[in-house]
Amino acid sequence: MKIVTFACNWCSYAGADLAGVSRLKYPEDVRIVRVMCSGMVNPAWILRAFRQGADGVVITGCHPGDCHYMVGNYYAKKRYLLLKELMKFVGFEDERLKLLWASASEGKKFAEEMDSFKKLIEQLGEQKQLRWTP
Amino acid sequence: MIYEGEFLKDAISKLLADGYRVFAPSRVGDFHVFREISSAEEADFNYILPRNSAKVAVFPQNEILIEYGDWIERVPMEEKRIAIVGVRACDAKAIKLLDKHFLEGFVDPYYKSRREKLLTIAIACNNALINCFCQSLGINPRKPEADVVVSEIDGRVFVSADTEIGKSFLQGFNLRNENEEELEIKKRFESEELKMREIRVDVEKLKKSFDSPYWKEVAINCKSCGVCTYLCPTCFCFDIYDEGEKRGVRIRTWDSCQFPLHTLESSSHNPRAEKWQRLRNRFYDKFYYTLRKGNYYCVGCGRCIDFCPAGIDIVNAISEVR
Amino acid sequence: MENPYVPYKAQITEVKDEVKGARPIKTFRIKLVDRDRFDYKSGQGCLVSVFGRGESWFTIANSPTRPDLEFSVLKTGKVTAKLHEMKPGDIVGIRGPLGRAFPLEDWKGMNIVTIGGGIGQTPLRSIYQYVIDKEKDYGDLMIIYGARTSRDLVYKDELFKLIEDGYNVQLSIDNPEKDWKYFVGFVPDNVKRLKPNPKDTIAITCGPPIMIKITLNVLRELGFREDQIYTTLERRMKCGLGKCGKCRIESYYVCKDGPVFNYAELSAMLEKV
Amino acid sequence: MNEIEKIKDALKSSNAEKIVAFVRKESEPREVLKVLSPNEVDKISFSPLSLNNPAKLLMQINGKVAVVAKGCDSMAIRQLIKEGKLKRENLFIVGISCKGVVDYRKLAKFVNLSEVNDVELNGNDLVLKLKNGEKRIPFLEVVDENCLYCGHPTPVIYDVLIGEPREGKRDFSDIEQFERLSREERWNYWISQFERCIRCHACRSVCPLCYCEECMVDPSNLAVSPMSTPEEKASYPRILGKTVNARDNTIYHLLRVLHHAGRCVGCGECERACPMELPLRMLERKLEKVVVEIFGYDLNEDIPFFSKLDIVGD
Repeated sequence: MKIVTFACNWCSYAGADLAGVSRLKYPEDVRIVRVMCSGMVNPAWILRAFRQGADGVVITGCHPGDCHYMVGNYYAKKRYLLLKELMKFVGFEDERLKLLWASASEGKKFAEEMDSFKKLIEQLGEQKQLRWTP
Repeated sequence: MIYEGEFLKDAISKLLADGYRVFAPSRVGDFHVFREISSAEEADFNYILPRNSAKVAVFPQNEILIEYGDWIERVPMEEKRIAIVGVRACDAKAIKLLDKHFLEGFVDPYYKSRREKLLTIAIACNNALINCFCQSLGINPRKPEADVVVSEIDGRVFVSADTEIGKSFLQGFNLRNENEEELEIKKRFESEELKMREIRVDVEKLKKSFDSPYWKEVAINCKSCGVCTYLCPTCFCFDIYDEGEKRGVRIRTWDSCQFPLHTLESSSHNPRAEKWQRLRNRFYDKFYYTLRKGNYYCVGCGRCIDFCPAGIDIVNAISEVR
Repeated sequence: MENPYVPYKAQITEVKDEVKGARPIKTFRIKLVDRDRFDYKSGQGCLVSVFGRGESWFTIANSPTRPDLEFSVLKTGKVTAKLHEMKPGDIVGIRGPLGRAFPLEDWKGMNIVTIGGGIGQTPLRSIYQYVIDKEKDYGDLMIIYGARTSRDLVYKDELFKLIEDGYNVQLSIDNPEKDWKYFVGFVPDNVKRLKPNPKDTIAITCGPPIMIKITLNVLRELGFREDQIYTTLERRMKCGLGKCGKCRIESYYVCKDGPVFNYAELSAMLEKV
Repeated sequence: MNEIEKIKDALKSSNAEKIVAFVRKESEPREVLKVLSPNEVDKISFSPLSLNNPAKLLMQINGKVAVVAKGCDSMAIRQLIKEGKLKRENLFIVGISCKGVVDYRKLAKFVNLSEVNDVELNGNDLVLKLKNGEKRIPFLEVVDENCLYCGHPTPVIYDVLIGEPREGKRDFSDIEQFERLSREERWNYWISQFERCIRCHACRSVCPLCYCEECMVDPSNLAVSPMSTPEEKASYPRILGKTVNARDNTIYHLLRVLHHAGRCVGCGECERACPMELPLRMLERKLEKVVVEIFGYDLNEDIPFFSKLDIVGD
């Protein structure tokens, strides 16, 4: 399983860090890409991740109202919803895309959510719909 | 010779049984596309011109040149024989022109591996489409240049073969010789011209009008998309790039001279940065530059006119050059 | 039949920093691994491939009379950035030699003037090395070369050595610098000042497009005929075999029918370059 | 005075330096957009074959332009004004209350196009003036499917309006019907459509809203300048290559459509341009449905969809 997580520098990355420091285990399949803000996560990257063989993609960001750049996570949510709806429409397994608000202090929540997301992805199995093969 | 029955369908069944990869027009919605088929039922010959050209069989839109890891691991080559069934005179001529490009000078081994095992079965045209203009380019739509030629005249199926590979393929079929009346019918059929558009190419005028503002006028509505080049049976430009950082494949894909990225250099210099330059390049490429190879690189299929979203018309543009 | 799309395996044996800074240039010495070096002529190029990044065209920077292959690479994009990270021992792919060379055989007995600017010195280096190695066959050699600043000059050490050895090397930089003993100004101005004699002389120029353009005018004022002036063109290239159509100018493919053109050929084209 | 004369009169009164309007092609019954000078105004034509959207052409022209715009065209012009790509004061818009346009490909099934001299809408019928005689076809049989869902048949922005204003509608019934299919059916449907795509990028190139110099789906960066650093060029993200297969094509179309959220004006140029006849408007309409139903945004609002921060969906 490969789960790509885009984590915002200010909240979620720190949250993931906290989970690590507190020795809370979260699945090692989760690969974190640190971004400055969830608002900069381009839907193209998400599709690219699926194309390159990711089984699940998580966008994590600060809770609404807490964004370091004021409104970045609102943009993130808009893009997420649009992409998710479109994916659903073309019949892609849209459960593989998840948006998670996690603050710097929510290491536990981060670990738990990742755990349950991984379980969900395992149920769905390998992502084959968009994976690129020559 | 005359065949009793549906020659094309029977030919496909035989080709598939002989282990050929068969490309034939197949129906999608309201139109036809050339694609690889796995049974004779998938093919449908109730068409005049498929949307895409038959070049997909010899020059696929993407193909792997090299598979690599740390170093080259495999160089795939086409091993099966290929057959194109139901090609029209224009597309058949286009394959001859592509041969010139890919097999003269450096020989393109990927193209060659498909081409040398290729069998083409063509159909003579009974009708022309609104934007057909092959006759004015010296192509006889009723006498295609192919290995096997099929003409359906008044319910009779005439089959003939001009090449060795075509003749040996026909040996597997039950054909009878034409009687004198039928020979006469066929002769008349082949000499009759179809009613279609005409293009007037004046090479001297083209040479003089290269810097004319005319081209800007023609291109004003051009969208710089790739419809004309991707549907064109003689366009051969391609791009090569690597997919996969540590392990992957070097791929060749079609490219279009209408895309601004086609010629963009890393230094940001772009020799054809403006769309009118690119469109002019395409027109001159078809009717002027390629003359040095001895041919116009246009076969008059009219696809670029039919499907240009901006309504740019190569026949008008070339005929009315000033 | 050999597949011209499949590169030879080659190894980098030496990397030399020519220019540092934001637009660095490095010279790579490359040796083929499984076979001897192929024959090539000055002016020809190779496609250097780095699997995973792609291929780029480079003109061979040394003369066929010298050992191995040398390429000078300006860091500009995906392939060159990766090449700049590479060290001696690393493996690259080489396809070549490709393209039309300078007709050096036809120039026997003639005087040679090379006029270069910036990284454009690369093909000219191959020529002057060749002419130096076969001194008896050629007349006088004049090397005119300039860059923006003294730090941007490539093959500095070699050129200074040539000056010491008494060759006619004329260097220039665009703006005055401390300790600069040579000409200050643009390359075409240097040509104007030096006034090479057009009689039995071949001028080869290579550099940024604007420099080539002005130099051509200067040379023609000095009395050079169009067929006495040679240049090399640069285009985006992919296949190097005259197939992919990217480097096409009219019916010429720069990779196959070029990169060397004489000015008479260029001015006969409709599309001005 | 008939419609075409009214259009000509309006254009003459505009004092514009250039006119963007339709001109009939000679060899086939098709109308193409042309840029004309004011004294060429008599060349123009307008009929149910005036399909294309002139908004993209307007962006290329400097100075005062008069343009003939249908409902959807005016939507595109308004959107481009909203996005700072066009200036209202440079435009003279002859708005036409549109009854729908013909689908050229559907028409070709009814009649040999080379026989057609002229077309005209008469009541519910399309009247074809043939070389010999006349032919009537129910307009509904040849109308562009996109027009059946038209939300803005009357121009939303104009200087002169020609024709009676018409009501638009908001109808997502086809989308809802498609949504009721199972996931597998939906996926199979779209894959069978996308595998046909040849990635000629016509859908992107004709879209009046796809005006970016640099496009996400291109494998390298068009917007390089001599000042771009080597690192910048080397690290340009390549989302998609040029490979054409059903999956890559899916990504391409999703990506393309996503950029039109809350912007798509519904002119249907993408679908019209597609040589492989992909149902591209369906994706755009789905997105419109999301924008309307989940975000409660209305295309007529002055604030662009993405700038509106008080709406974030559920």
